[in-house]
Amino acid sequence: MKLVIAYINPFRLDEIRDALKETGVSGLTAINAQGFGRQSGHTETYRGAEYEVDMVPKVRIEVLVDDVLAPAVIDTIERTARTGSIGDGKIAVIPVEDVIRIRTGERGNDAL
Amino acid sequence: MKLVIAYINPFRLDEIRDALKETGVSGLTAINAQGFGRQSGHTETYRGAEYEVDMVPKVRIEVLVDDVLAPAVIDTIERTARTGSIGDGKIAVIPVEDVIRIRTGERGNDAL
Amino acid sequence: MKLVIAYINPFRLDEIRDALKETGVSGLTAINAQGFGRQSGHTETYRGAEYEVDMVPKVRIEVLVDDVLAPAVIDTIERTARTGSIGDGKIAVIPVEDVIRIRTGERGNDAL
Amino acid sequence: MESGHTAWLLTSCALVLLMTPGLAFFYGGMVRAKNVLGMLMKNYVAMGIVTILWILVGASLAFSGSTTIGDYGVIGNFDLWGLRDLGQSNDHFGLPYPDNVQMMFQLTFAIITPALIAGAIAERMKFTAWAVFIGIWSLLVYVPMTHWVWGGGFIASNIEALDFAGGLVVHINAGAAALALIMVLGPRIGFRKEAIRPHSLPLTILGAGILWFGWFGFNGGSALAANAAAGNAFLTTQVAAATAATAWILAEAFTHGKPTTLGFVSGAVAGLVAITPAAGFVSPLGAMLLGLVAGVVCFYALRLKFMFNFDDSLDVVAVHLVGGIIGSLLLGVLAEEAYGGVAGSMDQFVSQAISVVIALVYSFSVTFVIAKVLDMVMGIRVSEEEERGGLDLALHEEQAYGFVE
Amino acid sequence: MESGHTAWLLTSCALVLLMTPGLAFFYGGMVRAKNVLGMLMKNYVAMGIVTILWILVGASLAFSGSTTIGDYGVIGNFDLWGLRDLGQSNDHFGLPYPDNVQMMFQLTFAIITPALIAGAIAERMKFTAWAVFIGIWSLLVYVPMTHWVWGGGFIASNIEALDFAGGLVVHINAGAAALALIMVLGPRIGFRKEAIRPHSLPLTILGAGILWFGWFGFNGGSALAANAAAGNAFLTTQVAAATAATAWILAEAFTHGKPTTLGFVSGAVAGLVAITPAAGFVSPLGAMLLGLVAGVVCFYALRLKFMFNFDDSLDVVAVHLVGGIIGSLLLGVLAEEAYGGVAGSMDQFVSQAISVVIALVYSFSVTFVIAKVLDMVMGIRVSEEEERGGLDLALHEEQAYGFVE
Amino acid sequence: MESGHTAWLLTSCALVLLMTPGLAFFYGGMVRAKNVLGMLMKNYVAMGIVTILWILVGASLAFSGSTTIGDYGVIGNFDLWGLRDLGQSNDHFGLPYPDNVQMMFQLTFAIITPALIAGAIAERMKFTAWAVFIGIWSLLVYVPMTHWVWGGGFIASNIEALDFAGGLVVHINAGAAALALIMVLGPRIGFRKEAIRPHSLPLTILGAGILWFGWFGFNGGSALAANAAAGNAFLTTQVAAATAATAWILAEAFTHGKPTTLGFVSGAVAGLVAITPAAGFVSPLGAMLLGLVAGVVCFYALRLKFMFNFDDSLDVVAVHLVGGIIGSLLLGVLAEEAYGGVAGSMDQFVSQAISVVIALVYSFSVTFVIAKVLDMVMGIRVSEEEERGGLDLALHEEQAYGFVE
Ligand SMILES: Nc1ncnc2c1ncn2[C@@H]1O[C@H](COP(=O)(O)OP(=O)(O)O)[C@@H](O)[C@H]1O
Ligand SMILES: Nc1ncnc2c1ncn2[C@@H]1O[C@H](COP(=O)(O)OP(=O)(O)O)[C@@H](O)[C@H]1O
Ligand SMILES: Nc1ncnc2c1ncn2[C@@H]1O[C@H](COP(=O)(O)OP(=O)(O)O)[C@@H](O)[C@H]1O
Repeated sequence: MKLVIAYINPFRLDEIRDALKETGVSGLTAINAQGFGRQSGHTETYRGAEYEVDMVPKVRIEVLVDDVLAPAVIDTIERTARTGSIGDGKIAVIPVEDVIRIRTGERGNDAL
Repeated sequence: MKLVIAYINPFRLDEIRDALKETGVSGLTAINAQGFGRQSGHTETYRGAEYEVDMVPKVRIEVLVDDVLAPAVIDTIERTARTGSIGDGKIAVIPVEDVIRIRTGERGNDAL
Repeated sequence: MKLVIAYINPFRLDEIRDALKETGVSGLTAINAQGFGRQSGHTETYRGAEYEVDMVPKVRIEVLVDDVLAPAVIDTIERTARTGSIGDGKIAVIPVEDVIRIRTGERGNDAL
Repeated sequence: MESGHTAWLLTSCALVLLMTPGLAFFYGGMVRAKNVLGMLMKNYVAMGIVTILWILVGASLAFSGSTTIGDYGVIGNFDLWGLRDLGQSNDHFGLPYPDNVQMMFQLTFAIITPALIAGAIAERMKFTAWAVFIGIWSLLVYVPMTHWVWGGGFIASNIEALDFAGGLVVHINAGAAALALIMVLGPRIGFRKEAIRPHSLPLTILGAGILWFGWFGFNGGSALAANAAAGNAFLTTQVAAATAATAWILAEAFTHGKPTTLGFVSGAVAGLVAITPAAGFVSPLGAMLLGLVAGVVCFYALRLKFMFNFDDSLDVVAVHLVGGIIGSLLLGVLAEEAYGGVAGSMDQFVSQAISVVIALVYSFSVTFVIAKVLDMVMGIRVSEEEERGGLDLALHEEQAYGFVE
Repeated sequence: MESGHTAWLLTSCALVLLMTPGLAFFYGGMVRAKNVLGMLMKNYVAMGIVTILWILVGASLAFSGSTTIGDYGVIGNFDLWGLRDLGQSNDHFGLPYPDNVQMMFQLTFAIITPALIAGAIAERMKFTAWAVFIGIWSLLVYVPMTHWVWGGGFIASNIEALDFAGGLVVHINAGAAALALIMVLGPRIGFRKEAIRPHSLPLTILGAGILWFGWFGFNGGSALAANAAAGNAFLTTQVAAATAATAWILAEAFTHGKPTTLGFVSGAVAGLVAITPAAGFVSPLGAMLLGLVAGVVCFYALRLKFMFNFDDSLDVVAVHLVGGIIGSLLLGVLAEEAYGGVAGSMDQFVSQAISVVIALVYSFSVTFVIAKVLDMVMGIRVSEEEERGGLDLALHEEQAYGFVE
Repeated sequence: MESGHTAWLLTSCALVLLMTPGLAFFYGGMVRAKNVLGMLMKNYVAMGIVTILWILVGASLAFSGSTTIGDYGVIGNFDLWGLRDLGQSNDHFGLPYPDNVQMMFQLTFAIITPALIAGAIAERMKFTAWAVFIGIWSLLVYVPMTHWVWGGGFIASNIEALDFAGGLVVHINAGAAALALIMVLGPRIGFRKEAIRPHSLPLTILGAGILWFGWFGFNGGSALAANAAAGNAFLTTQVAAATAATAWILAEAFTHGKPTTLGFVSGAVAGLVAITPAAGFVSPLGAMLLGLVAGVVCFYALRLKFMFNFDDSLDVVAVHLVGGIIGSLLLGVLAEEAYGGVAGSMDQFVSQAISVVIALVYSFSVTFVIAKVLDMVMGIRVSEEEERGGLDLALHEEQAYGFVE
């Protein structure tokens, strides 16, 4: 099993979630985040004091998937998150040793 | 060492944390999250426009543990998070290569 | 590649980000979190009802790096996050199987 | 009629009306984020339902004149229904401003009183049940009480108790009703077990500021003129709030070690409650004493709910019932003739005590019956799942705060 | 002059001024967090720009007397520019309070009217374009309309339409302008596709509370005296708001299953809008009927924007244009002589209908031209990237809410 | 006495009292989330402590009559302690409304003045030290200053300086005190190094709206009657705020490229400050000029703190001290006889300048001594750890915003 993490633009969340649902993903978890990267930040000005803010609002989603579905999930995120401009974000794939569904105690792929 | 991630119902947080403390866990980190899964979402209505909101507020906790304690941690979360209804959430176990305690520079199990 | 996670004191974020930038890190993602650990919590009092709150506000940062840069990243976080008092936080290193840059579809080290 | 008195009473109407939104935020900040809209709504809806009922029949029943049983004025009649025959004069009330202004002024009191009760039933009562409840309660409890005290009824005429701006009618009334209602409703899941913390104290503190502001209309307007009596009501109101707020945080500091912002504003409200029946009858120094007592006693009264295990969620009993009793009783002693024409005396104190008991018993018992009947008929409490998930989604299909972006 | 009338009008000035911040929060809570400052600013800036223009020339053009074309009063002159020659008396207006108070009172109306339009163009209009727009709009649309209705112009004198506190001048005017402006501006990215949810309903509900409060100055002050007419305006205002709010949530409950807090406050505003032209002319029971109609009709009017695909983001058309029309028309029927001296009649209804059409057509067409020209000259819409990232950062280099700590 | 004047002054009392909560939110939004309650509390507590002291002795010392040294009125006496002998008449002040209303009105000024200082010491001062500080400061700095300017003392009688609503007494006084206090307190950890950003600009903008609203009581009420002078004060107040706000964002746009919402409301407050001493003496056009100067100069004055390295956290010096000086001086030139009976002249300008120097020097030096002594006796600053963790938890054991649910 894999944990697929993606840092995405907040306004793509709905579309990505819908696409993932179609891909066969059973769930995901999303978190508000602040990203720093190539995408240039912005200036904020408060009473004449200018601050360079390098952090951009992002959403971090994470999806637990079995090994078979993983490539499709990555592919789906890639396609639906892409706008073509800097800041589209990244996907990381992390090995997962076990997954447990709390409600039933099922383990491994059954828990997904 | 393992990183145990769990997506739980917000109202179970206090109890789970207390139970984990008793299990011998030295710490954990919690984050507000929005989960999508089998648990049905809800409808929101704003001035006659109805939105199906699939995301449910969840808390995501993560616990770094040594290999020995890991099963007990999983077990504790499973027991205390379970209410028996859909949406109780999931636990994922991820391999950790190293842990460092920032304050002392200790590494590995000593850092926990 | 590695995913380096660090739980840090919120007020160190700016400095750590700047230091990581100098170390050659291409990006990072930060999230507001609540940490429980050795650092004692605090008492909150609302209309005479006292609550022991064990959770302390933390920031959780995560950095995707290639294997070569990883030790430098860990070292940089360790140095800049350290104040010497309890609660400085922890760093965890997690194996990453793949990274994809959404914008270009690049994979692996190229995606960083 | 004089335009100056009219101007001041119009202003007071607006000020008191604003107190209900103020109260909504005072309460709304103290609940969890999943229940804040539910709480705001339980307050705001009083501005809807009570207004309609008041215009249709409430005002008439309270103020059309007194139907007596024996020598005791009990209730008005329907002569003024719909305010059809109110006219543009001051013939009905004989006050130095038009009758319709007085009806409006009284309406704002009729609105906020049931809204006060909402603090007790936070985070678990159904909205529909609440809406029905306040409608019935307005007519069966609020309107008679107002009649007895301000509409020519027996508390004013026979018992000769004083109530400047609503110690009996508003605060004891709402506080006793709150107690009855929570006995039927039961405590929240997690009461006394979990930490149920305010989700936004700034909202609460804002609400308190608005309440404090509006209270000048509440007490100052109750002088029913723009004159020195109103000026004195301003001073006593301000002094009582200030002293009670300060006393409360001192009591906190002695007990827990720290003065809290929630404590400060809670103390202020306790002081405002306690001075309400007395504002026109006591001196500024008398108000200081009253505020001091209210601040300290209400602070300790918070513990009652934990001792007796009733989940008076936002402390309506400790603040409004206890504060209202303090003000109504002490007024019997602290009144000075130079201010409101009445001197404190044993007699006055006894009158006050009797009126307190009547208000408390009437409100408590009738409310209890209403609540029981409603609970049987339609159920007054949300399901456990709805309570866990929050009232905002369950009852209103809304979320207070957006997630992303 | 009488100090009581002066006192009440001064108070009304302050109350109406406060409505613009109230409106800012009513609107601000409904947009996404990335656009809240942009929305607040579009309201607040009206307090800056309109004030300056009003003092310099607007007040004079509206109220210096009527330049006629044929028998029709069309516009004032520059005699009162800078309010230089206003003096300290009431010679100019002949009202029972000083002329400068009347100019201030009218200024507060001049401010909030363009601010109302801001709800329609939420989350996508340039700030600079908006600032220029409201300046021009004030002088070319608001000032003439005011002159026609309240400054001796032809709508009052020739058509003899009634407008107690701004059904034509404020609400239909702003609502029609909103419609024209969004036709030029186009819908937000994601309109009808994405869920664009309010980021903070408590802010919206707070804003509504402030609006409700301030509206007593708006309608009550429009009696131009502290008297029974003002008292009646208070009652009708309160009743209409209460009834419309209640009617709206009932309509919601029938349609969607749940009453919402946003619905309650939206209904209240709809009721307040509808009673505005009528407040001094109808009875409390008349106001109840008016509120009922406004609550239900405005609720269903929300659908128009989805049917006709114009992104009236915060429903300025459904609430202000539709509500204003309802009030202006029904007033022709519901007016009772005992209240404002005019009885409802077919004649009056026709006058009302004509005035509604004139206000609507004038405001819509002139606004459309202004918007088109501005769009050609400077562009009125932000870039797609700015819209995605939010107006707060793009236009103001600010973020509403801080990230860490 | 006239009920109309009384009505207006009662209203003004309520309006000015509301300014302190308004100020609390104006400031509270600008600090980090971990310190917002600490900031709100530092403002609200002034409503507690200052009220008590004012009633007991402050009002008497300021207004009981003038104890002279040579020809110079220096301070009152204790004759009016506890307001025991104030009565219900207007004998003491001879104003067209009761004396107790005037005492209440003055109290609201006494409250907000120390509260203004709180902006300078944000995020690092102990609550206990602050509470003691404002008590002492009220009696040793505020009360004498009031006496000199409004209580028959030497600034009014001998220097013949004008101060309509508190340029000297309130703004220069608070601004100079702020400067002294931060010299003792030192800068926040991270000042000039880290980005210390506002945690909630909507709160700040809300607070500004409330301040603007309340200021009509502040300046309008200072006409001490409901008349054309009050009307003019309304107009000048509105114009100055509007012009300064607009000027500020234009200055911003020229300097940084973007107009900000914080800039708009800061400019509005600067304009309100500057017009305060002048509101009754200048014409609306004069006020426009004054607002223009205030908006631009205060904007550039923000830089002083970075140049001289004093952490005036929320710019009390740049807005209140600088704005107060601008208004007090320009008033000497811009006053027109037709408005307040005094024409601008070189003489008047010199009087104004002298009074400014006296107010500044007195407030600065006495405050500095108070702060130094307090720092030695009890320490006025929190520990580094408390500052890092936030004042809300450290001083009040509270958190402003809840975490989960
Ligand atoms: N090395 C990294 N580790 C963790 N997160 C990263 C890393 N690099 C980028 N990110 C996340 O991805 C987002 C987009 O990255 P950025 O470099 O701006 O654009 P792009 O991915 O298109 O090159 C960042 O805002 C951040 O949240
Ligand atoms: N595949 C997944 N990847 C990541 N998070 C998931 C996944 N499936 C579920 N979750 C998280 O677990 C929560 C509960 O899942 P859900 O399917 O609703 O119930 P259950 O786990 O009881 O079957 C979700 O709200 C989401 O936060
Ligand atoms: N076992 C753990 N798993 C996950 N997070 C942890 C763990 N232990 C500590 N943390 C995080 O690190 C933070 C600091 O830990 P703490 O024990 O208080 O101090 P220190 O790391 O200096 O010993 C905690 O607040 C929490 O966020």
